[in-house]
Amino acid sequence: MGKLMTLLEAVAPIKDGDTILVGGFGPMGYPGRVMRTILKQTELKDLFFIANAANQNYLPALEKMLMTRSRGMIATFTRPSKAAEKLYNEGKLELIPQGTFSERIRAGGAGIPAFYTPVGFGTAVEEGKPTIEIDGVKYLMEKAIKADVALIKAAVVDLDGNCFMTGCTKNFGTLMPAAAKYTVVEAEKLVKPGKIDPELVTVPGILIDAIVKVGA
Amino acid sequence: MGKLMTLLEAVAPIKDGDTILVGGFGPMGYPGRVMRTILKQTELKDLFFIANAANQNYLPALEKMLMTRSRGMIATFTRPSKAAEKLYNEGKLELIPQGTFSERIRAGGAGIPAFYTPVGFGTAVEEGKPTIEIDGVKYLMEKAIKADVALIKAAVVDLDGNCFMTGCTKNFGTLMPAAAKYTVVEAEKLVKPGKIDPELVTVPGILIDAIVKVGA
Amino acid sequence: MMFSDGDVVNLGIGLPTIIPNHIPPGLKITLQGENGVLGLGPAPPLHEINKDVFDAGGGWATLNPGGSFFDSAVSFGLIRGGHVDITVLGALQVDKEGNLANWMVPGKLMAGYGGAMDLITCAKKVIVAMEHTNKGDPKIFNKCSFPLTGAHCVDVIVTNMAFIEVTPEGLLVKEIAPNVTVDELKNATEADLIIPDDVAVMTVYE
Amino acid sequence: MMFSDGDVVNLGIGLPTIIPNHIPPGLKITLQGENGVLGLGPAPPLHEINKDVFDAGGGWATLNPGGSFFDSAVSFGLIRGGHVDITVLGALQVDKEGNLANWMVPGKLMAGYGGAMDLITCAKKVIVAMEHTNKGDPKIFNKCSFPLTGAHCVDVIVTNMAFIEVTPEGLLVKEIAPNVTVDELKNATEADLIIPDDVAVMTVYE
Repeated sequence: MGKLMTLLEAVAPIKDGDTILVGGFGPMGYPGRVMRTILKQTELKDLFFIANAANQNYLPALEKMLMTRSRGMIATFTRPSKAAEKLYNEGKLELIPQGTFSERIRAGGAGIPAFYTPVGFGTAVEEGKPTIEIDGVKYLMEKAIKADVALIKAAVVDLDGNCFMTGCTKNFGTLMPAAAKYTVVEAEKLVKPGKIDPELVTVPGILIDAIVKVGA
Repeated sequence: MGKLMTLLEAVAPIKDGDTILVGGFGPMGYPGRVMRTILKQTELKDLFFIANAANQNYLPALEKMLMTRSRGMIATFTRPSKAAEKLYNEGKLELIPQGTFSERIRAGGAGIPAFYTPVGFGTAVEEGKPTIEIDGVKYLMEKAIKADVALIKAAVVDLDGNCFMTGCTKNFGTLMPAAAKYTVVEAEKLVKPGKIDPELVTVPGILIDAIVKVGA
Repeated sequence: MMFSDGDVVNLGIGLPTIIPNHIPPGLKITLQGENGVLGLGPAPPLHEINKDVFDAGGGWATLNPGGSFFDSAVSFGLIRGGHVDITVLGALQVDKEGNLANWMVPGKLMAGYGGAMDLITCAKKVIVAMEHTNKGDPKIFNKCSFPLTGAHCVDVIVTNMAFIEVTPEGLLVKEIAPNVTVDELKNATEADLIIPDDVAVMTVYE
Repeated sequence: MMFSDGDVVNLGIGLPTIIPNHIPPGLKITLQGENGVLGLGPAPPLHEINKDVFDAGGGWATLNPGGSFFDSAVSFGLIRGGHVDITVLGALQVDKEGNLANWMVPGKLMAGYGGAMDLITCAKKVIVAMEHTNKGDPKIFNKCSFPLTGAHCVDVIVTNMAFIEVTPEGLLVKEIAPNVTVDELKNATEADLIIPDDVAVMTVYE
């Protein structure tokens, strides 16, 4: 079977309780159609979302699922989001710096279980984390993020799953497929293998499981 | 002053004792002209080289400097290289796995002082390194590599220093400039800023200090 | 001016985002957006928007010749690796030790860190650019009361009233805005200020 | 055949590099080169060489449609992250515990690890492909004597004489080459071998 499928087919392997990486910097690179499909056409619950931001204006499907069908979230920015505030007050929102967020996901995909960073000392981010001193500087240990599912969006996708994310839409979507067991990409444009310049492939097709065509 | 300069001007800031990252996978991406300039037109000594490979056939300038003007080397593969064998026998060659080599250089450029990897257990690579167990698996701690100088090569370079390395010539050259204080790039082709597709820039110009035009 | 030729500069959301439209001609700085771009140019006219080119505040942007795009791991690699010279960002509170709070007001507002925490920890110079007060209430304190975004990180505070350096001795006022008196500045500031007798008048750029 | 549809395969230097020229049509595997490429195709005719496309042994290669290029950090991220299904590589010595030695002969030869150590630690399946002996001297031992490249990593040993699986019980011979007797195989192997009475004859592909 090829990787091209309908929205419903693409989200079918997702299970209750799954951990889900969601691409996008605000609405740019955010897989809105797939997220709406999960919200409106599935009963999935207890989902754990890992996304750069929650935002009730720009990311409404995520907001609704965070409010009623989520057991928690990792994010870097959550404004405005009533759902994120609710999760935070319930101790279910892990807020982390965006560079640490990016690097933890990259590490998850690249077989690095943990790394050290200077970011977070003197703040809530430091709490409970092992530290190390190297050449007189203190660093926090941060662990890799891995997930069951990654949902991303790309400007151009070929039938093998190779993705080209244009301009600033790369952000986190390029990092997430390697860190997930199952990845769905929304393709704004679909082409045959070989039609994307090999120098422009931002995610290789071997990391993509399902392609849905959504239009620009 | 612009970044475009002569070979002699480009190597002038290099000092005795410097640690030097050298790009290239074998001869591909290896800055041979800059290396020959250092060998033939400077008296630089006590250099420490960090390069994927030593090879007396394909990388002769490196071989000669390793033999007489080097205080040591980090490499992943050294065949055939009499100079590397000599350094090894003197305890001055650190042989490491290529993935660890790449990741240590990336870490050096990306502000990550150390990370964990599963690679190297049960071998000489393990010796003397801190270990950690995460989710039942043991990992080695590896430290970032930083250097005084990076010498790399690119197919196309613009006058701001933006580099496009084509095909398989990216290898280590894309990672080295961020890990070095001073970077020289050999440009096979030189263009004006804006003439490289912004999607194809493999090293941003802010990391490049000197450009030398060498022809293809 | 706060920038030197060749600087790589990251501009935070809010007041700092107006800076690209006010860079003196001839000064060559490179603007980085942590959302994955180097070489940001001024905002485009509405009919020339490219939906894939935007700044870290989500505003439409342009790319200067020699600019480039990359993903967030590369972007924060540049930031964490110390390759961004200057970051300019807003604050809810800043204090005389250079502590910065800009991610939450307990019980009222929660925004999160975004890229600010990485930037203020790793950029070579951290400049806070903000209104001097929040509708009259001070924002510069002897000690921040809100949860910190970063400890001992701020180098310079620029407001509509003054240009202030964070020094080991405390907050040193280097310039005061032309229409502001020393007493007005003190009244609008909770923190102790060191104000030299010959404090300069702030240069205002268009 | 050792490969399944969809597998991502990395081929080491030496004997394994001839494999791309012998993949059965219809089998869709993706060849990875740790030098920064996915989708390697067969070697090009001499007049069609692209000097920027080569395999990890430095041999000229081609790129299949749907292939891509990347740097070594990305390449080994794919390898270390477990995204390469199978690695096929040569060996100087291999033993019944699945230990592999291929980077040095003490006092004689030093080659180094290259990408082999990452590949054998992180690929889902590790296949050693080599001549069964070194000019008559065994290469398969009960215990490697050369410094190891990896401990307990080899899953399968394929030679010109046999197809052998490394199992918890020891080296299980699954197939013997058509022209080789059980005694010849035993004589060419230092390690103890488990050879079932009904051991199959090895299928030889063109």
